[in-house]
Amino acid sequence: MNETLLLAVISLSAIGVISAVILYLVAQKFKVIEDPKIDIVAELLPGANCGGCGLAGCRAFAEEIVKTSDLSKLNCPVGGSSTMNEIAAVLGLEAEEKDPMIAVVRCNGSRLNAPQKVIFDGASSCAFAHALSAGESGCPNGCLGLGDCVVSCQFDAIYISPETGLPVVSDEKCVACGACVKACPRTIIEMRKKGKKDRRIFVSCINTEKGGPARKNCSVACIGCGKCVKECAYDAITMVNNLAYIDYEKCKLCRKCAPVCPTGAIHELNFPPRKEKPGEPEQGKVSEPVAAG
Amino acid sequence: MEYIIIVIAAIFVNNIVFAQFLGICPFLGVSNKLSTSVGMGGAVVFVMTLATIVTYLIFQYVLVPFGLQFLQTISYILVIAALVQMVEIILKKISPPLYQALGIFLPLITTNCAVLGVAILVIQKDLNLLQSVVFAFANAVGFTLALVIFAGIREHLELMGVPKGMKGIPIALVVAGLLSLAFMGFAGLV
Amino acid sequence: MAKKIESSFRNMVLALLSISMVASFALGAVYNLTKDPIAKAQQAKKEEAIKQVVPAFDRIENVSVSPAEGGDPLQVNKAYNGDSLVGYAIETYSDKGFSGRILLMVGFLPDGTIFNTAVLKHSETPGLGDKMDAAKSAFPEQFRNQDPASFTLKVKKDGGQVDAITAATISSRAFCDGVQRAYNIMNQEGGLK
Amino acid sequence: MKTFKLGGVHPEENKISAGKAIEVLPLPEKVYIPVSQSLGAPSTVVVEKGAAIRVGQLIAKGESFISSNVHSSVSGKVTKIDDVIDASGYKRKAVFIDVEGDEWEEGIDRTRDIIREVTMDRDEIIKRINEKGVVGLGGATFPSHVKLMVPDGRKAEYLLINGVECEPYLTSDHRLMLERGEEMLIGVRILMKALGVDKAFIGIENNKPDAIRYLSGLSAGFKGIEIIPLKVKYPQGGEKQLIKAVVNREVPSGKLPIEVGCVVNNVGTALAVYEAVQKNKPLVDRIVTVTGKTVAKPCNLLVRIGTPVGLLIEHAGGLPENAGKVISGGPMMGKALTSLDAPVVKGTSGILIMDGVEAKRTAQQNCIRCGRCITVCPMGLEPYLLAQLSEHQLYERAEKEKIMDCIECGSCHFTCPAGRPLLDYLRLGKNKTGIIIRNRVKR
Amino acid sequence: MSLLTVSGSPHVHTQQSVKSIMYGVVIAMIPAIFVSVYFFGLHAARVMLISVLACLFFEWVIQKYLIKGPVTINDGSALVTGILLAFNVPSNLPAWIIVTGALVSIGIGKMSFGGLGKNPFNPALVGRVFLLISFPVQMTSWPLPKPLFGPGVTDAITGPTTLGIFKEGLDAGKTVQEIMASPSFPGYINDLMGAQSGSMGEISAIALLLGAVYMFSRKIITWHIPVSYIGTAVVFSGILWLIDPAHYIDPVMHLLAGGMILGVFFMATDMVSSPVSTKGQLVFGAGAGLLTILIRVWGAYPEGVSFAILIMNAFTPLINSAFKPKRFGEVVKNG
Amino acid sequence: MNQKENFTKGFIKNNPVLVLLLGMCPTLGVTTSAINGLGMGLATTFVLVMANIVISLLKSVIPDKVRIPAFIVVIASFVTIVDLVMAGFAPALHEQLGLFIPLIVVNCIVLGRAEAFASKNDVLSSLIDGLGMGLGFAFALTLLGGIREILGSGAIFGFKFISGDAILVFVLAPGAFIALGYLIAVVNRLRKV
Ligand SMILES: Cc1cc2nc3c(=O)[nH]c(=O)nc-3n(C[C@H](O)[C@H](O)[C@H](O)COP(=O)(O)O)c2cc1C
Ligand SMILES: Cc1cc2nc3c(=O)[nH]c(=O)nc-3n(C[C@H](O)[C@H](O)[C@H](O)COP(=O)(O)O)c2cc1C
Ligand SMILES: Cc1cc2nc3c(=O)[nH]c(=O)nc-3n(C[C@H](O)[C@H](O)[C@H](O)COP(=O)(O)O)c2cc1C
Ligand SMILES: Cc1cc2nc3c(=O)[nH]c(=O)nc-3n(C[C@H](O)[C@H](O)[C@H](O)CO)c2cc1C
Ligand code: SF4
Ligand code: SF4
Ligand code: SF4
Ligand code: SF4
Ligand code: FES
Repeated sequence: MNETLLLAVISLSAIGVISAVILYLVAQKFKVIEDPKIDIVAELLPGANCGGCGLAGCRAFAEEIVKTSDLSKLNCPVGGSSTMNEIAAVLGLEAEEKDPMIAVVRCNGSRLNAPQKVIFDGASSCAFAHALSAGESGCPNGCLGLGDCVVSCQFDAIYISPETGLPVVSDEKCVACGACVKACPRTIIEMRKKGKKDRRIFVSCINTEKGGPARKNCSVACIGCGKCVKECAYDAITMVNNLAYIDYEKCKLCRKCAPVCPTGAIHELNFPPRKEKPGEPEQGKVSEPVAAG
Repeated sequence: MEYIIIVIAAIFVNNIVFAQFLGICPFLGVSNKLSTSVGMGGAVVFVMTLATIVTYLIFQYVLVPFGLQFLQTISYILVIAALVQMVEIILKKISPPLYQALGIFLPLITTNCAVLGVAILVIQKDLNLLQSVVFAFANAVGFTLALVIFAGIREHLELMGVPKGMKGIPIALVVAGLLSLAFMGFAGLV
Repeated sequence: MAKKIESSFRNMVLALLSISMVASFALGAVYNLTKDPIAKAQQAKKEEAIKQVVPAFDRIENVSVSPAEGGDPLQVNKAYNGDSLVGYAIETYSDKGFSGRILLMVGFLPDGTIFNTAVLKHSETPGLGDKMDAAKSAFPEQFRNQDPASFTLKVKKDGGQVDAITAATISSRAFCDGVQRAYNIMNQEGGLK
Repeated sequence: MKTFKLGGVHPEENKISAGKAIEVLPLPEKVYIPVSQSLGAPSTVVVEKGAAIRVGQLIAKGESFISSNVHSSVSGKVTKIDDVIDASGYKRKAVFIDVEGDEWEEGIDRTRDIIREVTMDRDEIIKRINEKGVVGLGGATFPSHVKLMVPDGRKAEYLLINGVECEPYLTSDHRLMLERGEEMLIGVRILMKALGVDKAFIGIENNKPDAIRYLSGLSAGFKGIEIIPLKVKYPQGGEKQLIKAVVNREVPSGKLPIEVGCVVNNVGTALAVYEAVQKNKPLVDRIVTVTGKTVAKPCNLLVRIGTPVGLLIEHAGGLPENAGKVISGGPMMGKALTSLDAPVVKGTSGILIMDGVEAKRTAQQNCIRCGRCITVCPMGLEPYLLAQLSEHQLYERAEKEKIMDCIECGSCHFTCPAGRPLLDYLRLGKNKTGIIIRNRVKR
Repeated sequence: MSLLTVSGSPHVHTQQSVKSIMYGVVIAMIPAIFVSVYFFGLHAARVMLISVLACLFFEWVIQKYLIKGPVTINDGSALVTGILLAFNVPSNLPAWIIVTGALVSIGIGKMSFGGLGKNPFNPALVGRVFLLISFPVQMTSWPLPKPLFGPGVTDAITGPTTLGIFKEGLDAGKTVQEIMASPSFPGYINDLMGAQSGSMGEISAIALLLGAVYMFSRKIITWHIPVSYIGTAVVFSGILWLIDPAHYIDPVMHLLAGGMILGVFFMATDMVSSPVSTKGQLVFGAGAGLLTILIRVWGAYPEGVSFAILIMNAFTPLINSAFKPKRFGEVVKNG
Repeated sequence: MNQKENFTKGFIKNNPVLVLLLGMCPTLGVTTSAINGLGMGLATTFVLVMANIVISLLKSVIPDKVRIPAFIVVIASFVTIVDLVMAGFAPALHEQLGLFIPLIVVNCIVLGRAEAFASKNDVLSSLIDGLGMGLGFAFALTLLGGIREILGSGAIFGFKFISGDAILVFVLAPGAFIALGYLIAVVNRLRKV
């Protein structure tokens, strides 16, 4: 064996062993007790310490994830989704199987249905407009159309329809994170069960005013007449504060309530077209603009 | 004077990030927030100086005498990795606040090519021990300066809202490019 | 998957030790294999440069000379064809470049005229200073067959006779500086003879 | 000439109605009196539908510490107690009264005889002010009796009377000082007594030289009251700015004027105090300026609370054809109305009508960070930054940058060359930050 | 009756708008434009025209087809950038290089960040420095000035700028006095009036000052940046000059030669890329002044204004967060 | 597992440079020309493939706790081998790439793949994964090098197609950042559609 080889082997081994031993001793001496889960998660991570996740290295990532128990905001680009799934398994964070939900916009006060009464001029923020005045249509509960919900959505799943000025939720993109629900100052958006074949039926109005004033501002408002409540065979509809509400847990999607509503406030989504009796108001037409949401 | 030149050259003229392209990953990764970037900078200053001293000694007193310069890379990376981990462990124990401020950035530094790069550069440039220390320290300061400026601009852009297509890394790289362009003004200072 | 080895202290040291040993062994082996090619490559590069800057030769004599005015010693390669000295190839440098040291090889005929020059190493800016390389511009051409005794090795701006590379006066100056240093050494060495 | 140092702007003054004497607006046929007319807790209605009612009769009682009584401003019959659409288009509870005659409650002295002697003691004064529903008429409608109860450990040194009227267009305080000056000064004397101070300053901007001259003459007969002319600069009427201008003290961030030994009251409040204390008259009417470049007959009107705004405009020559905006208050701080049915309330100082062109705000562009908003901010804030933070919902940072110090004067938006709706965002941010702070305090 | 508008307060607004500010700057540049055309003839007009048109064109294209937002080329900011870019280059620059510069200024320097108001760096300077580094030869061959109707040399002859003469002379070991005594040296008066080689817009200090006075009078710019910039530069260069007048240029020459006046009044004052608070502006100016002299005296470049401003642009966000305006009620003084 | 996917994922969907944004230093530092980019890319590919193979082989005999140091040693060995071999047999390229060869050690991609993939998969998959990732890296570097060379030197793979000067900035540091910035912006846009 030649000399260089021998020296190389000896030196490097020495460096390696000495570092290892020192490290081991130091680690023993300066031991700090931590959540053992951090170690487990850190094990699962690639250990590349690249900072790709936006945090200061893999360990920081592990600490953060153990601390917040929130997988939605953290991602390791090196490890990819497989690693993330393993972490989820370790932490027991896997979402238990739930009925898929989706955001639903409960206002149909488009320019056509709820004509403009004043002009709003200012910061384009629903929250501000809500604090300032009842809004352009005069309905104190209606959608303001300035898109706070759109801005809040991380998934581009919601946009303002140029025709109606109302938000539309995309069936495919919405992940039911609920950001828009929080963002809307008027609590117009509700998280509802996605329904079989994406079929949903709901009252597209949250105005609690009495019938008269409600109707004055918007032709498709719920006027609290109670016809739908009587019609529903499953007790799915309740009437509180002049406003009907369909409980999606009880609703059997029978579609009986929609035709009886005198204003057309009840919306059906993704149902096959009804065989309409001629002459009856075309519910489908009215609901067209928010067809996706 | 000699040391002043080393310092100015390392911080401004040949800034480690803008001119030498070392440590770009953490530069892009941990520059979202001003506070983080300061912490990272502090950690880099500490580790880079320490690592350069240790590797320098190993090179001059182990590798050179035995004619083993080809083991430079492998021994350096081992030593740096061990060193960083050691510092981290010790810091965690003896000064939790300091660990919170600097320590969490330490793992990121192991695989930061700036540290290894500087350790190799001092050998390539044939510096003596003191010069090496000054060089490493100044480079780390240069790194911190770059990081802090950059974090400032990125925080600012965050509020401004850049066009969709440029959001994130693309605009960060363009800013880095423009910064590097501006820093070329220091050319010839030394 | 095979069962993982337990992380006991002994196992850890053993594993690291054996990996280090294998690795260093492998590296040592590769180093031994590439040592010669690397040395040869460097030698070849130098010889190539010497060949470029002096007329045909068959033997080189190499001395290291410290400049009288101080500074690092320079390598002087005396090229012989048979017994006759055909030229000096002097490895010279300049620290006046735009960034870092510039290494040049300057060849003189025995009478002191420059035969040719070559750049060994530089880190000047691509597109500007790197035009001192013969491959990139005709700048070095102007030094050929000039006798520094009568040809002032300074750029014209500084009152010399050298046309500087446009927008790279600094590099041009450094080039002149390096050539001048070589010339001085040659005189010194020639004087010794 | 005195003024405050930091920031400030000088919008076109447009005091069109300055020369118009106060007229009494004829009684309306109907009034809607919102039951909650002060900053603070809502008041409880104490009349019933169908009740016959007289002017000055209590209709809603303020029951918590910060709230105030509301009295009927007309005589007649309560037709209903229902929601009325207020200035912003939202519903507010109000008492609807059909006017019949002008019957006043017993014991109210309706003559203009001036009663100079102040006989009540401190506690009686405060009690009377509370009973008669006097609130600050400078804009914030803060219950005046609360202000007079100086908290323990603090001592009032100066009473500052705000006759600045720095808002462009508005002239109601100006006319009040000219026409009711002496009564107002007696009101000041009452307030001084209630506070136990012997020095009062009346700050008046020097674009009202006649008022300064008139009151200076009158004040010779009032010990301790001094008239301070001030350089014209908006928002000198803001209490912190006024204190800075007049006594050169700076109210610390987040603190009330009493911190530096000052209490600030509007001239209108002083008059209302005079009427309540000396004449036993509740706050049932106020002076309102109706103005605007296109208004046929700009005027200053004495109006009963609850009168629909539309009637005032009618009196001033009707709503101009091209009206684009109707504002309750001045152009800098006033509130745009959504409907002319909204009633005059205690805080209504003016009705300003703008035509379509004037009403349109300048188009919004990106902020060019010119820093003009910073230069003009009287509170030394960075409005551009606060607006951005608020837009990005970074309320913690906004709090650190002192968003809660903003007095909503609007100087920043007024001056922004890029037309940024800065105050819109600031209001939003203040609102949300306030909620965060309150939740924190609770916990 | 038309619909009423509702909005938050305030309901009135100043006359000043972004547009009026930008066109104000354009007006302020007119004297310098005339001077450059006077000394460099139609070439100067050509460069300015190309630069302005290219800037406007790129702004339009990018807004319309890449960002797909509103087109705002008439707000005047691209016009200012275009003129200032032209001001910062020699009058004989080939058209394609000018267009490249405009693309860099607008495309990289401004639009990548989202357009007016969002760019951290001064767009015209980004373009200028990009060109300087990319095309050092073309960017540093300055035609000699030739009064429009007067005698003079032809356009084709180029010569160094005043600062360039100093740099070369000093590098060659001459003293300042020797350099200033040479016949080709322009002298104070020519530097003031504009009869010197250099970038088109920077040659005449007097024309630029005229514009600056106009901007002050219209309150487009404030005194903070110019005063602290010039003050620092004068003090710093003055100290050096007092120490060794043979090797350091005097402060007045530093002011008159090169792009100091142009940079100080027209480029350091760009509000988008400079600090917002007055304190911050003072720091910004001081930093730029220091860097300018530093680069001029010891750097590779004879001129340091562009780099100094760009570097300080980079520090602007930090300055903004470090130097806050004085808050009302900040100092608690109960008196 | 689908080997084709193992291969292509690194190339396009998870391109280490353009999508994962790893290994930025060599990406920016060496790409003054297409050939340099290619050289660096291939050197990295070699290390990646070899390290993946070895680690995949050793995965069961390395205790968990010393896994990272062990991987580093393996990687560093291959890096040194590349360094030595290149110095011996491609000295010109070696000089161009300079410092960045030893720095392959700290390239996040290498360690990342070793840890995330090779330490959990069989040899063949690891090999293919390393090859895919490495070639993806090489592709990105060559692309960036090509763009910079075209814009900055008016040449491609050393073949000059315009005479005179090009836009010099692109071979300098700022150009590297700017070119990569826009390249990633374009890639982002392409990935969306
Ligand atoms: C980034 C950069 C790189 C430069 N590289 C060189 C160079 O390699 N060689 C050189 O002589 N000048 C270089 N210069 C230009 C010098 O700074 C200086 O301007 C020039 O040498 C003056 O030469 P001139 O008189 O020929 O125009 C460079 C400038 C910059 C900004
Ligand atoms: C920006 C601003 C401007 C103000 N302008 C005036 C004014 O001109 N006149 C006035 O009496 N009050 C004005 N105020 C209200 C005063 O700050 C203060 O609330 C009032 O004078 C207190 O008196 P009061 O309680 O009697 O209303 C203004 C407030 C703000 C925030
Ligand atoms: C919650 C609250 C409590 C207040 N408490 C007092 C107080 O105890 N004493 C006082 O003189 N003013 C008090 N004020 C009144 C303010 O100082 C100020 O006069 C009022 O908000 C109207 O000011 P403006 O018209 O300038 O907005 C209080 C105000 C608020 C909102
Ligand atoms: C006083 C002033 C100075 C300006 N200076 C510049 C300048 O130097 N360069 C430039 O591109 N734009 C300048 N502009 C125009 C504009 O602010 C600039 O294009 C923005 O940076 C674009 O966002 C200036 C504008 C003003 C009002
Ligand atoms: S914010 Fe969340 S819940 Fe709302 S639309 Fe977007 S994805 Fe769906
Ligand atoms: S749903 Fe709510 S948040 Fe969305 S636009 Fe309408 S009002 Fe705004
Ligand atoms: S005044 Fe307007 S443009 Fe100027 S800094 Fe303030 S918000 Fe920005
Ligand atoms: S509204 Fe607020 S932020 Fe704006 S100037 Fe007035 S106090 Fe300052
Ligand atoms: S390659 Fe990641 S820091 Fe250099």
